[in-house]
Amino acid sequence: MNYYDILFYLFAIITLVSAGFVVTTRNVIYSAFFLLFTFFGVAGIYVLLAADFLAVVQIMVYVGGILILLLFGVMLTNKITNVDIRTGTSNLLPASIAIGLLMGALVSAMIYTGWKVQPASEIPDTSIKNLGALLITDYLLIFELLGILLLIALIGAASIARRDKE
Amino acid sequence: MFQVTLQHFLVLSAILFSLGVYGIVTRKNAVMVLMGIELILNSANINFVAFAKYGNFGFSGQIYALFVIVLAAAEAAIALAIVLNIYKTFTNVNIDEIDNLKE
Amino acid sequence: MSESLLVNLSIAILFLPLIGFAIVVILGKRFPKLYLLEVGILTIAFILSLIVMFSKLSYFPKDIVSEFTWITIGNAPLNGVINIDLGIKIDNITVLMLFVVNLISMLVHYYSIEYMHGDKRYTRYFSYLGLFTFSMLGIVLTHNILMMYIFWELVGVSSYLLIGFWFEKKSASDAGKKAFIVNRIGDIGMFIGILILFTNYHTFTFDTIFEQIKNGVIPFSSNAWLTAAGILIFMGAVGKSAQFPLHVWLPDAMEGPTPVSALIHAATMVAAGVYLVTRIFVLLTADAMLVIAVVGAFTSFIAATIAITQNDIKKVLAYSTVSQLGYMIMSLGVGAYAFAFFHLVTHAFFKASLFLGSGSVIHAMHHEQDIRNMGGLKKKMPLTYATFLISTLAISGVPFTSGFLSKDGILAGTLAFGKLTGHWLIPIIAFTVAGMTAFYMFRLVLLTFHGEPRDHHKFDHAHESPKLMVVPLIILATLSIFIWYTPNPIGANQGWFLKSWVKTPQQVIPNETRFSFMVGKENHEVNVEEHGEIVNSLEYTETMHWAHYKAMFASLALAGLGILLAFMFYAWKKFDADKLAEKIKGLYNFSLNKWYLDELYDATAVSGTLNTGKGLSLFDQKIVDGAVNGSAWLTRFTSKLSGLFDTYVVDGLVNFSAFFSGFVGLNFRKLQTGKVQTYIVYVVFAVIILLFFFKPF
Amino acid sequence: MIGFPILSLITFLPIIGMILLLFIPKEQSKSIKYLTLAITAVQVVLAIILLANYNYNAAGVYEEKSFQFIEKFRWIYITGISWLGNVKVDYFLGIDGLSMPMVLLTAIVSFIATISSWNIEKSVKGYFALFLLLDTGMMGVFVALDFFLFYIFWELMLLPMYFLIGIWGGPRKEYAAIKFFIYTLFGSIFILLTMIGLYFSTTEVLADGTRVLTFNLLAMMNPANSTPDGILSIANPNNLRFIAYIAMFVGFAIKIPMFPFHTWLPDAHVEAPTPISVILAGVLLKMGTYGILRINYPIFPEITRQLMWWIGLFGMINIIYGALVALAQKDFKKLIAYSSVSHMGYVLLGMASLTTAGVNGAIFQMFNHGTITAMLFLIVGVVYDRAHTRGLYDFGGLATQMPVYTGFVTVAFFAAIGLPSMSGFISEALVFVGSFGVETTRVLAMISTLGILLGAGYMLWTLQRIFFGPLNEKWNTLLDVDKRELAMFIPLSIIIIFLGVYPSAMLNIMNTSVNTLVNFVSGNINSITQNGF
Amino acid sequence: MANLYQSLELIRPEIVLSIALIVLVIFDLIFHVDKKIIPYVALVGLIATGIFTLLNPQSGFAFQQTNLMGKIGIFAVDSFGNYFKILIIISSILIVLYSFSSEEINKIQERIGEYYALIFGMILGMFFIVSATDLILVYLSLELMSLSSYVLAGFTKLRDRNSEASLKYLIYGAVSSGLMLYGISLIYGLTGSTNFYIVNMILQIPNANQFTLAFANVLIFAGIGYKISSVPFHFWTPDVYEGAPITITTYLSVASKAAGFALLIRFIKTTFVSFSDSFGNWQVISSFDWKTLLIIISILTMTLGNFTALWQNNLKRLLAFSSIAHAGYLLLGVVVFSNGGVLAILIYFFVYLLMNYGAFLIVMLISNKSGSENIDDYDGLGYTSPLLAVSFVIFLVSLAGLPPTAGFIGKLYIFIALVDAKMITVAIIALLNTVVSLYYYVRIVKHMYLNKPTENTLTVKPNLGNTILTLVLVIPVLVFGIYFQPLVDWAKNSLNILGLM
Repeated sequence: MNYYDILFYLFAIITLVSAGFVVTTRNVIYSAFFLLFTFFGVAGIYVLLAADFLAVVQIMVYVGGILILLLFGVMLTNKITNVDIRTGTSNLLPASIAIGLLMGALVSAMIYTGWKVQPASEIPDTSIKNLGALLITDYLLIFELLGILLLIALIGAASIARRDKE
Repeated sequence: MFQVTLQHFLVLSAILFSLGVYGIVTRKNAVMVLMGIELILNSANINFVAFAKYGNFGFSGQIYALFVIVLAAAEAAIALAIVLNIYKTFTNVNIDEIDNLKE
Repeated sequence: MSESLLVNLSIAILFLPLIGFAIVVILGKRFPKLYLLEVGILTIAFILSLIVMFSKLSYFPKDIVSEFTWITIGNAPLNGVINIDLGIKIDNITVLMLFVVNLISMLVHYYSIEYMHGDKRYTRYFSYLGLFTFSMLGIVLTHNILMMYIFWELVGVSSYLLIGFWFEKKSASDAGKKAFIVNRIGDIGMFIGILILFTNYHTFTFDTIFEQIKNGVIPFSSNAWLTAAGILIFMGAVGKSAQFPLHVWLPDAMEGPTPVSALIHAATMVAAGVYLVTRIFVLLTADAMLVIAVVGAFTSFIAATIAITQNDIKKVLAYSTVSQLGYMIMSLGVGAYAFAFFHLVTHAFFKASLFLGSGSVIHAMHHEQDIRNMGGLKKKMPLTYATFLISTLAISGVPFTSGFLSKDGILAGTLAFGKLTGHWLIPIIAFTVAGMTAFYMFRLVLLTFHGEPRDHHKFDHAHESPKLMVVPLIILATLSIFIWYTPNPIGANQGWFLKSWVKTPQQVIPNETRFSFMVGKENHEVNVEEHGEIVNSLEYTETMHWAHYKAMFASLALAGLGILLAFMFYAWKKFDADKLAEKIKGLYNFSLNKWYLDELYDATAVSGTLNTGKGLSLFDQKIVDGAVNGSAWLTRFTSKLSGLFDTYVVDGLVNFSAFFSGFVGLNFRKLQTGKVQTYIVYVVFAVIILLFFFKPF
Repeated sequence: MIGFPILSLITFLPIIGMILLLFIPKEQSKSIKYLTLAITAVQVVLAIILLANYNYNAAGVYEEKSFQFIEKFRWIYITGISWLGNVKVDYFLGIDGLSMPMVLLTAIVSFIATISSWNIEKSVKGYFALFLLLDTGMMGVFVALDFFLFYIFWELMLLPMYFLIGIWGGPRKEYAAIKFFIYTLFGSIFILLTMIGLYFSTTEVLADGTRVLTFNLLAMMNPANSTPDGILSIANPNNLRFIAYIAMFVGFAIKIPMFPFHTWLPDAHVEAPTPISVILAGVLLKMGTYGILRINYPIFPEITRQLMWWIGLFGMINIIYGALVALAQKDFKKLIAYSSVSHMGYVLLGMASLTTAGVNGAIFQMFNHGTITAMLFLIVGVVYDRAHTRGLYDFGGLATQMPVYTGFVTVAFFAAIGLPSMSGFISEALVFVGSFGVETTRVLAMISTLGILLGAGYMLWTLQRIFFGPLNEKWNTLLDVDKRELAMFIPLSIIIIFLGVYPSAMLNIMNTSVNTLVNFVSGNINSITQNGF
Repeated sequence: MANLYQSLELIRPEIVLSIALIVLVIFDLIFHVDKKIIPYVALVGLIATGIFTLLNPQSGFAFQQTNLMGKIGIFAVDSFGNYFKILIIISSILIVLYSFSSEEINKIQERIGEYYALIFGMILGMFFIVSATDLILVYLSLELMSLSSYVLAGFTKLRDRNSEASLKYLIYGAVSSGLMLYGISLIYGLTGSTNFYIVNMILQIPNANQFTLAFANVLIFAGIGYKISSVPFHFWTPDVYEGAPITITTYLSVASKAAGFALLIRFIKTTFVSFSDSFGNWQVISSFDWKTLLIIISILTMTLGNFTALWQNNLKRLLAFSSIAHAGYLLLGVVVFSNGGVLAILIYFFVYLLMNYGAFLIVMLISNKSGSENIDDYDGLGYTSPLLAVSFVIFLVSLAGLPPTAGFIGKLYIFIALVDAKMITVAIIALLNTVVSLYYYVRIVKHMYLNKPTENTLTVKPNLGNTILTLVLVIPVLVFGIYFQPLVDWAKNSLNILGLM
């Protein structure tokens, strides 16, 4: 156990515990806040995996964007006066069985598979430059495609959420 | 065993993935279902990055994760719009009550 | 007169009635007088048949055959070329039959002009008679067994039409149907017999078949098949000639107009069976002949016992017909071929006379048929009475009548047969029946014509029939006198009928399958030659001589006894018939109810078939239509338990599978809950199942 | 021969008529009817022209050169796909002794059915359009010599039939129509599968020397064309050929209909309008047996020989079973329907014997049953039109009220029970002669003779129940047959009696082909010397 | 990036599409009062794209990357892809035409620009799906298409069911693509790449990680299976089809399914096939039993689709199940693993496009009038609206696969491929399914013709445009049923899938 390991476990526990609360707590607001911790935890994991830029993006996009969006969602779909925003559950038993099986299968697959592990040739200081280069070379097409995708998302979201002229 | 290896990351992502699916399946509130989806995407991202690092696949894994994050944002936007639309229509967002279309 | 002219004349005789039928049936509605055309045609046909008969008997000792190919098919190796020929064969018995059929048919036509007067389907009636005459002549003239079968069926149809002529009466249409169907039972046998012959000989022509048998070609190389062929073809005769067990249709057939009964159900059609057996006589084996003899004897006995108690004038005559037909068949079975044919001819005349006479009575009595309501009619209808009496004497076998001659020959034949083979039961039955015949025929005469009238109302209105009805009676009664057949009133053997016209043909079957007294050509020393043809063994001829007088006296004695008893019962009232009937009530009812045979058939064959049909129909609806596999059976079983058969097993496989599909669909449909989260649970399960199903280890 | 493509004309004339008909406004129902009548009449004329130019000595069956009035064009020809070889579908029509009687029958029955359709009042235009479409399908089946073409025509009939029963039928028409549809489709999927299997087993050598896979029926009959690795090739040691035979047989048997696949028939018949029952019984049922003779027999001769007894057995069951069930019916039309089951049994029995007499008899019986049953259904139609009931016990004494009608009924009934001098007798007799003639089916033939008896039983009983006895007062207003009905009955009666008296008129047409077929299937023609391409 | 110019040449249709999309958005802003011009702009864009697609080369790689295998592109242009792109363009053009007369779409005229923009988004996504040879590109283009279609499913917002369809589609789609993404990540972990060709190369070396590979495959198939709506990933289909506007339903049932199948075939062919012999039979890498999986899935798919359809009373829903069943038949073309199967799918898809579009066109025209798709609306329709009813019958018969319609030819080729592969049992099951399917297709026919017209019976007189549109669909259905040579020839020339032959 070195610091690396300890940090990993720390982030892992933050991620999983908060994720667990996200999917179990009955209060939607709590849930959203636990999701915040999960995102942070994942960002931490990214850092451990030498993906610094990604970690930043994770926090900026997820925490700064998506989470806020979700919170807006919560607010807009519940009456503000109702402090105790609770939600019910469904499919508990079949879901538990299914997810149990799935998790078992996945975890065992993860553990027993002989993944390709190669020592890193040389870890660069930062990934930004490399990522940037890749984005405009090999992944240029995908990059452009994502542009269109965001445009579509914009149009779509605006179109569907807009209040119609009555 | 406590020595962190690739498997540790993968197990983490596997559990996160499962929790995400669990959330999607069990939560009644549509927004919470969306949270579950985000968890799934995150777990896949962890995989990409972890594989890339340990397998020495270069930066492709991180690029993929980046793409997925962008996509997640777009999807969240659309999803929230649809949920709002549902709220307008049904005045609640309990997914299991929205079952007029069946059989 | 050349052969071809003879042939052409015969063909003309054959087709004239058909043409008449066609014209009358199509135009009869518009021209009600057309029946005269039919009568005229029959007169012409009769004259032609006289010409044909005389020229054939006088100038053409050989048989005349004329044929053409009707159907040619095939050259496949299994069958070779199949030629089906049509043709006619004119020999002595053909021309005799031509004469008989045409004569009686003509007389009946004339008779019917009065008898059927005022019927609403008057012309139709005559057209049917024409059709019948055509078919009957076809049977007589044909030279092959397929044509025989064809006309056989046509005769059946015309008989069907005529029996059911008054179809408004249910009993009449029932009787027609019964006649046709019962006949068909026999026909099936005949048809299979024909098939056996055709399969082996590849032809239907009698002569060719006999030729091949003579050359040693046996069906399927087995004598048993030969016997079977004989018996099966004989089954046709069983049906048409009303032999036991298929005789039940004939009494019912009396529902038809009485002239029809005279023509079809007494004189001609019913004799067709006998004619058929004479045609195939040469291929009958000893076993087949024995069967035929037994069937004939048994039939004559049953019919006689029944006739004793019947009260309907036509029923009595009908049963006497059955009984006499049994005689003829028996006679053929015992090998007395010539006498059988002789009896066929004589019987035709006197039985036609009897029926027409009864028709005359019925006509006079305003369609009263019950003899218990008659009596004393001889004063009112002297001519009818006279002809009726002559015919009764003939059927009873009183000397100087034709019936005596032919019947005596048959009795002698049975006696000889008994002596030669040891089958004594047959002569015993034959003689018993002779006595019974005399008894019941005189019972009929006495009750009808003698004594006091029992129904005065009807009696008062009775009168002698018009001339057109009486003249045929007289002609027929006249023909019941011996002189037309032989100069010798007590023995026909030397008469022209038997001596020069009708000869027993030589059998063609292998020796080992014959009766010992009907041996083959090679045993010359024991053969008797007549007219240069070998007919019977010496032994048989001698036995016949031995039997001749014995039979004559015995039959005379029995006939006398029968007549005497009849007088004692019904004329002099020495015995009371009703008291006797009361005493032996069981036997009496047994006889009166015709041995309960109709009831037996109804209970077994008829209802059996109908119920099978119903059962199968149910089966068809419920099961076949229900399910091929066991599921429907199972469902039926279980649902029967709960008494809900119909509710559950409704319509068959198709419905079952429709139900099944629907059921499956319904359950599939239930998966579609409308809840998206449930769908996702399914998906997760599906992923897991697929994963474990396709795990590569 | 004839200078114009007569087979195409006779086949597609109804479709042309249908298109013309669509341009007639639907109010002019008279012109629609007359147009249809004209089309079917022309079809009859064309059939007669065919007959007049027919060569009685040309065999057909398996060799192309002895087929007559051949029309052969390339229809689909696809090359260059290595995995399937080269594909070829021909537009290939031709007739021989097996199909000529059927073509005649189709033309005649269609014509009669058109007359019988005269009192259709509801959606006249649609009715006759579908009717003509159906006509094309039927004719096409009998003239097609390419399996693909055959199959298209085969299926083409389904939909018009569905509508004709479903729209113009009786009270349970929907059920009957869908049952007919599903049942026959179920049968034809087996035919389709076998067709594809045969397609992969047959190659044809073209003029330029290339071998192509083909749907040509005649090519399929020649063992030399069999591809060694084809799924149904003769060289194939597995029993797939056997299974394919059974499958295709079942497909055809449903159409016949053979026990136990017959249950669609009573429903379809009872619900169908009279002209459609006439078509159904008169022509459609023949397609099953025709298909077996045309396709099953020559393509799988060795299996046919193996299964003779079984085919005969089912023939026997059909005869007896159909007759017994008919006995129990209370509905006139249903009775006739079951009598069809019984009569088609003779066809099966005759075919099973594999003798010239038997097969001739079978084909002749197909023709005769077509005319006789057509007449029977017309008879039912006439009485149903007037009385609006078909219950056998509802009538009685109609003979007094409708004497002419009763006359025709008698003719038809006696023809149906195989009375000599009517055509049915000859064919039944030939069937029995053939089937009794061979060891295999002898016992079956003997048992089947019971059918003759039972046939007489139910027919005469029916005659009695409906026509004899005292007249039921309820029916004393019924009219006798009118001129139009006479126009249907008289030609049929004439055909029935003419062929009963002079059967050679029909037998000569088929004889040469039947001989060849029997020899071919029996294996007496071992090598086909020329492959005819 | 020396090959950038060359790559751009290869993606000309996609570029045109993107430009058209942007033009649409701009026009939408410019003509915000009267938007009548927008559909024509869309049409022009589609036609231009179609032309460029026709001009596409028959093979080529765009955006090649330097990899351990040398230069491998993530975007393949080949005749197979072009075939599907043409199909997509045709169906898109038809959808634009349908939208002219759809009452639902006419009610949202003010948002028509967005509507077409989203459709263009879908088209673009599908174009990329068809050509993509890299899993991450597959995933993202799938998402592009999905996001557009989520919105489109609920686009009209006229009724509750629109929103509901949209939500269900969204959640179901998001989960499915999430599963797929996770599967992709596993493939990435196993092979170090997401490129089909590289994955293929690595998979050819036997390795011990078959369980994980199977896991990844199943998860990826969940994503594809959801697009082609194969059992057990079909559950969204009926609900969304019923809820979505009918134009979108039609579009989803054909175009997005086409894209899904193109992806499935390309994915399997290039990733899991080691070589293909001279007869075009594929040798599948033994590491995963795709064959059994797909056989079972296809049988389940067609059976469930057909049997459930028996009970439907809503025409859109019925056609949804029918389209599920058709997915089952189409999968049969995949399971034979040969070029023959692909040929059958290509033929079938074109036929399917015609007949399914035809059927939906009629349903749309009827529902324009009645406002619902209930089967009872069709009672007696055959007497009041003969042209529509007759055309509908022809489409339904074709869907059932009876001659002489094109549907028969499609099925025939599927069965030919099956028999050629000696998969008789499967063929019989499929044929029996055909019989079952007939039942519910005929049920509609029954309602139109066998049920009497009542006072409620609609009289629908299609305008000239719709009449032409109907005929344009009916005539090929009949013509290809009788003369299918051109169709087969075209499909035959489109068999080329870029791969490691």
